[in-house]
Amino acid sequence: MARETMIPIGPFHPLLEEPELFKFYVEGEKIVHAEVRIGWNHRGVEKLAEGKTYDQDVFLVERICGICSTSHPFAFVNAVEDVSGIEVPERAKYIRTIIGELERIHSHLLWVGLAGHFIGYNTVFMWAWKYREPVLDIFEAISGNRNHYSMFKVGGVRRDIKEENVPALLKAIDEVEKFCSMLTKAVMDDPVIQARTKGIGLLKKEDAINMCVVGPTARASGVEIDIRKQHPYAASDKVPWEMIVVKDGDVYSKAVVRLLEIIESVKIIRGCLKAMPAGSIDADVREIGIGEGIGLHEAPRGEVIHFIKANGSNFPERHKIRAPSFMNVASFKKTVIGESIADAALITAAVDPCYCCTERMAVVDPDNDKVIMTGEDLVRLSQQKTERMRSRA
Amino acid sequence: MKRIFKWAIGKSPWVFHLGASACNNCDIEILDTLTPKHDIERFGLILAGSPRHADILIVSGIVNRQSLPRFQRVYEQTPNPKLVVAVGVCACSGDMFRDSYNFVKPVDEIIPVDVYVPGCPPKPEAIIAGILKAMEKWKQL
Amino acid sequence: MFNETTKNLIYFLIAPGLAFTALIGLLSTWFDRKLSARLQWRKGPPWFQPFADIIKLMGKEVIVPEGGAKEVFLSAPLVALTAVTLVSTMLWMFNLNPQVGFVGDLIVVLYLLTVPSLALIVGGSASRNPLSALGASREMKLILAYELPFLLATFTVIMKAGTLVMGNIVGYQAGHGMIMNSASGFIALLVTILVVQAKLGYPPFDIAEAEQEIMAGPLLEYSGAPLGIFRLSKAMLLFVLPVFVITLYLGGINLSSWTGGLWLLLKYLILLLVVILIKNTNPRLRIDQAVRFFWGPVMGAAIVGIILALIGW
Amino acid sequence: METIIKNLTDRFGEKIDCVVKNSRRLFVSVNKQELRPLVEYLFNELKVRFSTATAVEGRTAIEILYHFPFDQKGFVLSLRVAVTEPSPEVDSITPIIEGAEWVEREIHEMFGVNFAGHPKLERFLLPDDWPEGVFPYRKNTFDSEKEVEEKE
Repeated sequence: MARETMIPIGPFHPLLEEPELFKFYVEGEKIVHAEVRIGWNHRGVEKLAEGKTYDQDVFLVERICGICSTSHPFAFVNAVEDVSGIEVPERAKYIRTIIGELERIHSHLLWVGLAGHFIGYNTVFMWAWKYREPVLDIFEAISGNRNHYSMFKVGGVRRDIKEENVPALLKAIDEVEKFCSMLTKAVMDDPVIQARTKGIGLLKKEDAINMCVVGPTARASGVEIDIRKQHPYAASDKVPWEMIVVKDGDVYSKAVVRLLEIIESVKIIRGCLKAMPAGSIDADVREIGIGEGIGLHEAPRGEVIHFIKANGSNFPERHKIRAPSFMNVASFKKTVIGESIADAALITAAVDPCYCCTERMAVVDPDNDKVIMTGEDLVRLSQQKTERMRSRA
Repeated sequence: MKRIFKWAIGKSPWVFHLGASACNNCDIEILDTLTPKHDIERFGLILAGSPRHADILIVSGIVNRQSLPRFQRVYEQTPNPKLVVAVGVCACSGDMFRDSYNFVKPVDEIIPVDVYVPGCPPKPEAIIAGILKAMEKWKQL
Repeated sequence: MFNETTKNLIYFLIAPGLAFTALIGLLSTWFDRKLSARLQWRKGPPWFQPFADIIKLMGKEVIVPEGGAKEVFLSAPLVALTAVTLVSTMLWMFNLNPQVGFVGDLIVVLYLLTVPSLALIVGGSASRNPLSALGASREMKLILAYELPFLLATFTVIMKAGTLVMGNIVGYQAGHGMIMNSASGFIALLVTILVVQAKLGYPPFDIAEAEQEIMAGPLLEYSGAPLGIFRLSKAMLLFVLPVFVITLYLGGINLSSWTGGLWLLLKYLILLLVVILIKNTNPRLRIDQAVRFFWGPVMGAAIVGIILALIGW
Repeated sequence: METIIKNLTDRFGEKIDCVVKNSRRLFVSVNKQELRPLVEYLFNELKVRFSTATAVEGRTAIEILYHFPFDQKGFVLSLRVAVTEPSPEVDSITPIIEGAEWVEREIHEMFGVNFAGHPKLERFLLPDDWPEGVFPYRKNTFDSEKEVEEKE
């Protein structure tokens, strides 16, 4: 058995925006064994949530993740409304779905750009992020901020989309759709991208089911789950669209699923903007009853679930958050082993991990070397550690 | 000779992004500064591959207990003269995660911070302005 | 007392040697970065950017990893720099007055062209760091991949020109027209351009310094002056390799009349454009894909080139 | 929804009691011993997906809720298991559903519930130098950073 060297990627690494540490035990270029050690991002959000009222909680929950910064409030608000069965006015439902879908577009575009960056194709990164700017401009027009839009409130929406700027939004959406379809064609049938992404990081269907993987990662392996279709909420079932499912589950199909979903989201937004009824946008909830509520939402990366236990007071007694990447990243055991180191980064990124959501990540440390240094010296420490590493028979 | 070096470092500061546990919105805005709409390469800034190549450390997010020792190590490895720019309210003051049990201390008690860019997330224009303001410090090197 | 050695020293240090090549090399790096930025709808860096980078790096503090082989670590960049300067001086000397050349100078140039990559490997492994060790091993694999097709392509040129002296090759081309417009010459040119792409470490072959995967590979531990020298030698390589291709394939350099100079500038810019376009239009190949690519199609093309040259096209 | 309740009751009879909260939420409480066969039945026969597990600290005992969304039928079934206070212990469902490994490890680290039969019940995301035995999410421990220092 050749002696394995341990190649750490992270925790402070230009490739990954957030700190996470992948330890790959490689023989030459092939990965034999891999562990992930996260926990750098753990901020104890659930403990903080118990100290805040429902309204303050919306803002805290929004800061869990920057890219999907409306998924968590969406699920949280669904959960609280589920506790005491609050009915949300029609118009607020439409606005909520519009915000959710807009975010899906900007999150998927961001991922396509990053995937291009990972395989060293910076032109795709620049193009994808260039087309993402108009979407952020729409957000700024609607909510005043590029990312943390804080549009949600228990029982409704904080700001209304005024009638007169709907045509402007429709024009902007058409422009975004034109860009995205061009980008989709360019990326999907580029032979070299296919060479780099086809057939690697394969997640078979039964593995996907067994690991309970959610969202595009699951839909890329042929598992049909989409909360918007199966557990309809807000206006997700009032506008015609279809769910994208692809069979073969490698990195390429994960890209295909995300790109086609952008086009679907544009369809939903256009439908909602047209079919939006007038009326109030807030059911001004006075107090929350007693009981338990579960809120589901299809975030760009998969199903977000929030659990609320309310005891009648203004503070949630228990607030449990489970982000989609928490399930998706766990599937790295099935997809990374056996691939080459150059692909490892791409495969782990294929599930579009969002570590700030999943600060509940696992830490696996068989050699119990207690303190791991960072970046530079992590590398040196692991270098000394590889000397000490006993060669596995 | 000093004057030439000061001119040179003012014109080509290389940036290394130090992402302590953030909600990665500031990280996305930092990457946004590289994109065509607000291109920082026209000021000569590039995202360096390792702290060894960097002149400016951009910090985003709060430092939790686990990443504290690693945080200091990366700071020690960046060669002088170096600057630290704290991007986002979390990096500047710890913001709403201050009273979490995993929060240790704000960034400026761990490493000396030169410029604070508040905002959640700060706009790319604000980040670029922050970096350029930080480079003024090199004038009186 | 303007004897021989000082003249050569001046040639080496100033005229076609260090200063001149560095100047042109850095300018072409700027041209490369500006054009790549424009391709991505970005406004690229100002013209003096590469100069500012190098000067800044010279002034920075140098950190050497303890436990690393200190002397080797610091000397590797110098070795790379001297090799590149030597090649550029020799190239210009052979072109300007052919009779200076000696038998087999082409072989010497070929060896010197591989020295910068070797210096990178030595530097990478001297910094005791698994990531740069991995980067160094990738650089080694890359060299093994592109070296043979490179030699085969150059062999076609030697067969056609019938000499090993660079000066005579330029002379042959002056007589019989550029090597490039014969069938085998054209194939050899294509092979050499691909190899130049790999030697420069530009995508799709920038596998050694794959920033995304292994954090700048062998250059990981370098900072300050050594890093600056490595960057400088890479920039000069960007100037030297196209000149090498021009001498072998595109009729060499004759600055007799100003049209010759203009013609040279045009050829150089075209070559630079080709390299940059290849760089921006495709993603990075994996190391095993790159090796298979070089051993497969590129090697085949080189062999076809030789057969054609044998037949005499 | 009704068909599920029907074949659940005739399969497990009195050992479980179902509470229908509304058309899309069904809570089923069961005691510890019955957990594994029930999860086995749900996951393998009904092909349901395991979403996550939540630990809620009541006055007397810690309640663990396993959430199983029925995607085809559009409602969520939550299994409720009560765990007594002194030494909270329940048998793990990771052998049945591999995806549950991390969910249970998190509850173990935050609430101190021990999962019997869990392949790798180790420290999870709290930093290495976190004192053993201090479970941040428990109400009784503390409410801010200061107490942790004293505990060390």
